[in-house]
Amino acid sequence: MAHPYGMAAKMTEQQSSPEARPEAREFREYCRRWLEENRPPPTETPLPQASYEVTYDDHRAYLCDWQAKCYEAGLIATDVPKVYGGHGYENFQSIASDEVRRSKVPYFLNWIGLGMVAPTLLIHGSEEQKKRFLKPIFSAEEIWCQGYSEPGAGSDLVSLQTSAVKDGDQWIINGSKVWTSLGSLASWMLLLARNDKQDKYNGITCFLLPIDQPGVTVRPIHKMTGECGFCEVFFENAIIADDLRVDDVGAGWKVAMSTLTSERGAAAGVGAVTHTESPLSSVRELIELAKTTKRNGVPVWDDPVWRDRIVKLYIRIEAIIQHARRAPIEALNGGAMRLPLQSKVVGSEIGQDLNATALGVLGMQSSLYVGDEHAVRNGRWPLGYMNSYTGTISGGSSEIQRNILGERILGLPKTK
Amino acid sequence: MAHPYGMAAKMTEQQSSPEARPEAREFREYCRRWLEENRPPPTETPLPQASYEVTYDDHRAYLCDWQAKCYEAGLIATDVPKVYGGHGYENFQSIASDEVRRSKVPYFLNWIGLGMVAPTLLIHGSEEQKKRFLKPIFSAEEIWCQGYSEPGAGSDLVSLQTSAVKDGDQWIINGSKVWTSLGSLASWMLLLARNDKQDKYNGITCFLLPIDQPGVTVRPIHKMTGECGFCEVFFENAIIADDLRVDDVGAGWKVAMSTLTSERGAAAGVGAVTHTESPLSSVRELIELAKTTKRNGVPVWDDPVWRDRIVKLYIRIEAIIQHARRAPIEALNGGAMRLPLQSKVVGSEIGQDLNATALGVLGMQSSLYVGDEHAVRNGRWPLGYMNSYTGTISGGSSEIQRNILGERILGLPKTK
Amino acid sequence: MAQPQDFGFDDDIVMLKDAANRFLGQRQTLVQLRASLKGTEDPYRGEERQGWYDPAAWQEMVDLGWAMVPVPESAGGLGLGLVAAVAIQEEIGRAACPTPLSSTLQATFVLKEAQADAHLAKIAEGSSMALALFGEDGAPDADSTTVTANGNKLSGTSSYVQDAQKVDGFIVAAKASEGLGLYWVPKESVTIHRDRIVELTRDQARIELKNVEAEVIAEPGSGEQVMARALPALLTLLAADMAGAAEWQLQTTAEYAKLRVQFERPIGFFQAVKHPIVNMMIAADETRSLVYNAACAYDHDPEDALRCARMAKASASETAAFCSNRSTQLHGGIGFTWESDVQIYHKRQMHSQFLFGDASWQRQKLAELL
Amino acid sequence: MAQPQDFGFDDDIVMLKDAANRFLGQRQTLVQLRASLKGTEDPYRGEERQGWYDPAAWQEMVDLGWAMVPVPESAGGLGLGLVAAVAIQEEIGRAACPTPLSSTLQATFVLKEAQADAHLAKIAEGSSMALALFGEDGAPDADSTTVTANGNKLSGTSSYVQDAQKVDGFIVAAKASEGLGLYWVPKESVTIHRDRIVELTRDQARIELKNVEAEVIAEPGSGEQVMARALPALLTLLAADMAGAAEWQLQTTAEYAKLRVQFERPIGFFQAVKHPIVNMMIAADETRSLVYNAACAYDHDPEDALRCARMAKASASETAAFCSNRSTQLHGGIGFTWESDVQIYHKRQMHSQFLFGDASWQRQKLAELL
Repeated sequence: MAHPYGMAAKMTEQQSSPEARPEAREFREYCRRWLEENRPPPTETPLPQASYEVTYDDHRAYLCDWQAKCYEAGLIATDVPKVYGGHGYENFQSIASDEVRRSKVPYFLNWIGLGMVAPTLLIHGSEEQKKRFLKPIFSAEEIWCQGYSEPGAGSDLVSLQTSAVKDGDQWIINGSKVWTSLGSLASWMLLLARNDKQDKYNGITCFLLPIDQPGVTVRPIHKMTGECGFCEVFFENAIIADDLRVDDVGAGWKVAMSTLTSERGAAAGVGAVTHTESPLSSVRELIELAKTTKRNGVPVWDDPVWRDRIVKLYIRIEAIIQHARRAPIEALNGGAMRLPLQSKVVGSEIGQDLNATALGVLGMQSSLYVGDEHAVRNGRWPLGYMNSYTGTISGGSSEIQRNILGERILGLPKTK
Repeated sequence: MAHPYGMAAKMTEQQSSPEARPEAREFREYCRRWLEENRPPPTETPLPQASYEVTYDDHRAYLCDWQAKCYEAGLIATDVPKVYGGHGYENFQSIASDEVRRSKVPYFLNWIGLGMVAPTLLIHGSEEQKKRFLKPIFSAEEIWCQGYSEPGAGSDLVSLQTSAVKDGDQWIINGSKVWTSLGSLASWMLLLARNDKQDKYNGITCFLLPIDQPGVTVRPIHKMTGECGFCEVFFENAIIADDLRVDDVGAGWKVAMSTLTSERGAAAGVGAVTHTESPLSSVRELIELAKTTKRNGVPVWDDPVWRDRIVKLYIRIEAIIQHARRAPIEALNGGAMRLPLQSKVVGSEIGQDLNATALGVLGMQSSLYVGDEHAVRNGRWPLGYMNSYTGTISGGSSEIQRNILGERILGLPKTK
Repeated sequence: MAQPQDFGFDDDIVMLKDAANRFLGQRQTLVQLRASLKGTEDPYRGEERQGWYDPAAWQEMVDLGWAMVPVPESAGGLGLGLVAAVAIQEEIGRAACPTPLSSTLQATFVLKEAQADAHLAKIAEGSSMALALFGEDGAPDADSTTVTANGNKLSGTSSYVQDAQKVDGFIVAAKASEGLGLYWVPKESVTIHRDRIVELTRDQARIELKNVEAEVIAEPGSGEQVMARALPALLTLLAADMAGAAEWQLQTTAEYAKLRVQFERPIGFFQAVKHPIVNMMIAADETRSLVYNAACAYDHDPEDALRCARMAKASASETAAFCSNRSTQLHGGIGFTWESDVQIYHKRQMHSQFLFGDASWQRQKLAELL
Repeated sequence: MAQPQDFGFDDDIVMLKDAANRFLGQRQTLVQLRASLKGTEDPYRGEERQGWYDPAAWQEMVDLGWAMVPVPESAGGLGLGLVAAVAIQEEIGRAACPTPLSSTLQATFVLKEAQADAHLAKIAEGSSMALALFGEDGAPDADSTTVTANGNKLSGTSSYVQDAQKVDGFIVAAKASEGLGLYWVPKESVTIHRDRIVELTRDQARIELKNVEAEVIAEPGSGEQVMARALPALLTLLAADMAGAAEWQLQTTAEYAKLRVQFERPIGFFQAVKHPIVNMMIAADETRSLVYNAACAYDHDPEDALRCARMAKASASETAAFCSNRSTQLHGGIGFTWESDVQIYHKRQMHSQFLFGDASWQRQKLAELL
């Protein structure tokens, strides 16, 4: 259950705006056309709502295939230098990602690789690491997961206990990780482990861990939805060669923070697209649902109390869309990070409210779940409601986010 | 701006219930009749909504008169032993107070005396103090105020700095108090002062301070309503004889807590009635307001969104009324203090919401204030809205109340 | 009409409530429920889920006399009324216990209002039954039914029937030309189409009736009135269940906040955790007080019963939504896992929230009474 | 229609906004306002309160060209549109400044939609005016007016007129047999009945017209359309004022939380204080983004202007209520005193909340567009 970075990406979705450069206009046109022409047929069983919920092998095969195609077409790693397997454009990635979201094609499975590992390697990786690992990330040949959270270290990440002990030119890893999205599909893990128990912040090192080895056991965890959306990973004398260490020994916390707090790097850097539903499309769907759901022959939309609640959401979602427009304007944004740092907590809470409201619109019909022939959109709304807690809990819970906002943006004293 | 103890009293208002004892039935009948026959004529300018908001001399004279009459009639100090000026009944006070509230006669001005000073003296006072001070409290011959809060010690009461230095058989007081309700009308103050700077909790002593002396200056503070509802009080070598000390030197914190946390003692003990509007009567008035306020010819009550909001309040207020019924039932109350300790935070927040909702019902009409000929009920709703912050801030803010509830009732770790 | 100040919770009922609490605590039904769910977790590829319950526990409940608690003495019951039934239902909710007793208690009050002593007697003897009232759109009115009656023959489909796989028979609302009637049909004469639902502690189904022979409980035309009189009891029972579940959510979250350490403190130290838990308590308590009041009103002041019951269910629905949300959020990742009981209560509360109408529905109907 | 990505906030407008911020900051109008309030505090026994403002500051604003900012060039103005006007109004709100400019900016957009160049020219030259639109019930529609027009003669009373004591004349909505018309009347020809209001930074009055000679701005029958086109601008200006005030409430409360020490910590350390302040920021930011969007839509995409403006005012009203409530609560007793500026903003926001319709009114009207 790593942070759904797609949320941040969703929040920055913008209205179509006139392109400044003609070559940008042309590139957008190209993306649009390519996506139209290459839209893949639907899967047999429907894909989950977001890429971090994928667990089945057939979905995996289908999505890897799709990602590889999009990479070949230049929609992924668009702005990455060619020497690392990228396409070498400048400022085209956001156009490509925009179009991917807009066209409602499937998302990209290797979102942790694209959203976190690649940006991390581009900043902190050695030349060899970049050349070895980036291309298979882009093409989805190698799926990545992330090993940050531990049973005792959720919100309080820095208290992680998984140990890394140097032994010649390799490291011995013991401990465990939890809430590992894609854990059962991944062959590599971006790992944080503790090399020094005495030094809380400077005793953590970042590694690239090969999962297919005897010392690593992956156990899927079922979510409340019943899906197995994430895993526990246990290390018993797992081994990592020292050249798979990222940056210096003890630099792990710095490495992790530079990815976690860099919106650009993490969310949009090389084209991670984890959702193809936007908040705006969701609220439009909700309005449609209220107009078509009838009780005693009367549409729920005609009930002013429900309508008021839905319109409240509609307004807040429009505000988020306008945030994205306002954020780059220095004179209006109240500081560079003020709006971006709000996006996760606001987006995830509105998303939860939106799904809860949909259940209210459905009334008793909301009880019908995936697989029920009478379920509205095969149980999409109760499923979405339950999965919405991923957004408010993981990747820094709403509580932690509010601490960060109060402290970093408003300068209030640190709670801890 | 001391704690409006009336709130707690309001919360315990109960539906008429069959009296167990015939003499109780008879006493209730007597109270009801007496109040009907002796209802005083209205004042020239209307009384404020609650007794802790009284500041004018004509109101003072009128209310002292009224309290004296009620005391004579046995509605005050009903259960207090005759030797201390009481009427010597048993368990009749709650009946008398019930009837006072029900009959919508004026409240009692000397509410701090009745609600706090008298209970404190009955528990902690010397025999002489009881005989000297109780009767004039009951009869309103001497008005009391309370000196607990200081500019630097609001929520954090124990950090109070006003000093008390022993000098022979008297004490010299220096410092200041703030948010002193009735400060400009009172002749006595129940004072907490620090006799020992080293010992935070055991360095505080409780005194009975005569206000009319050169060392005491009282300065009224205007509230946001414009009323001067409370005062600052400054001590410059003010003098208190040692026999006006309550309980032991250093026992002040203990004394204060025993009154502050004893619901029975503080709220209902000797018949403090600070409001004659109950939440139930307020919400009924709000419903009536919504039914009679029209916009474009349509009553606001016919707007389902407003109706829903009002009915929400109606339900919560009914819950509070039922709390009072449930609280004494051991098998259902979840512990003796669980419901009583909720009453202040819940009551004051619902009261605030109720007043805010009334402003919404009034729309632009809510702008019209006291003295405007078109103002609904002479500005009662905006006045009530603003004064509602007394309830959520003073006497332990809602934030402090939630700490107390979490720690004392649910056993959560102490925040401080 | 004068109501007892203690809500009618006399010593006998308090003892009954304590006994129910102990019994349900000891049975640990959820442990058994989990065994039955093994392999069914995945909503796309898991095995079919059944409406599991513990038949032995149900038999014990019958032996303990719980089913006959609100059955009138004239029909061989204890005649203890809604206050007593609510005492049991609150404990069932607290235990999130899958049991036909929930539906059977509801059915009892419908039968009681219909003065259907013969069927009440069956309940007193251990028979179970559920209500089949709603049409496909799930509107919370008995007259949303799309089942039709032709003489004693019923045809059509009744939707959102609770505990359908657990009970021996159904009380079906059906429309005849004279108006709404209520009927009893045995399990055997209907086809049960199990719904695939989110909730794990109840089962739900559409029951299909094809010209089925039925026994009349309320004559066509009298069904509306019977249901109107029974509705306060149904709402109150449901609200009691939700109040019990909310108390579990509160206590469990508070306990977790004392144990779970982050930033070198039990998380309950932090006001961002402490204050929401206090708000859960405030919400749960409001609901409980309104539930006891509603039960007492039904037993002692029927004129006021509907007003009180709508308040209880409105409050219960708000409380259920809030406590479910906060219990999951404050448990962090753990509460979001299948393994945690937090999700079981969350789903039960989501389900109960909408049964017989959600909070805003109740408030809308309540407004008509003010 | 294509909207500029930067909301139309070009460098000139950004400079204008900065200049307004500095100017209003230096004037410290609230210090002067307080002097005018001396002795009027007590609502029962205080002296009469007047609609004070600083005429010198107003003259300076005129000299700086603020009044002519949105006046079309054809009428001698700068023709900068709503985005620029909103930039100024947001700063007025942040300063809670009593000034006839607020009403005059509103009037400008009504005149602009009526193409009343002669009156616009007066504004460009420094004349001030206010809108007189509403009937006694304060329904937020121009056709709630109870003033009637008989030819060029107006009779009746217009309620809830803002800044009435500060302006030189009024734009009055009046009903003639052909429909709604808009008229200009000079201050001298009406009787101003000052309302006693809660708000301290505005004055409000009923203006009484007795067969008053008026100049036609929009012919009878065309008034509805003019008002419909102007409404998005009026809502957006108001929302901008509220966004500015909310930002003040946010910053002031955050600063207080850093300085005020309780329990040996600045209170901003405690999440019970920190998190609500963050929620104030979240609310204030949503409103601001919607305000800029609404202003830009009015200038560049009039078809969408009403939808955007209703969103802005709905959000502003919610934000104003929330930030006012939290700013007073988190300031503890201090924010509740007359001496604190917190109460001045609280009252200004309460007042703005309901002007031209509150949040739920806006949402109701917005729903019709979805």
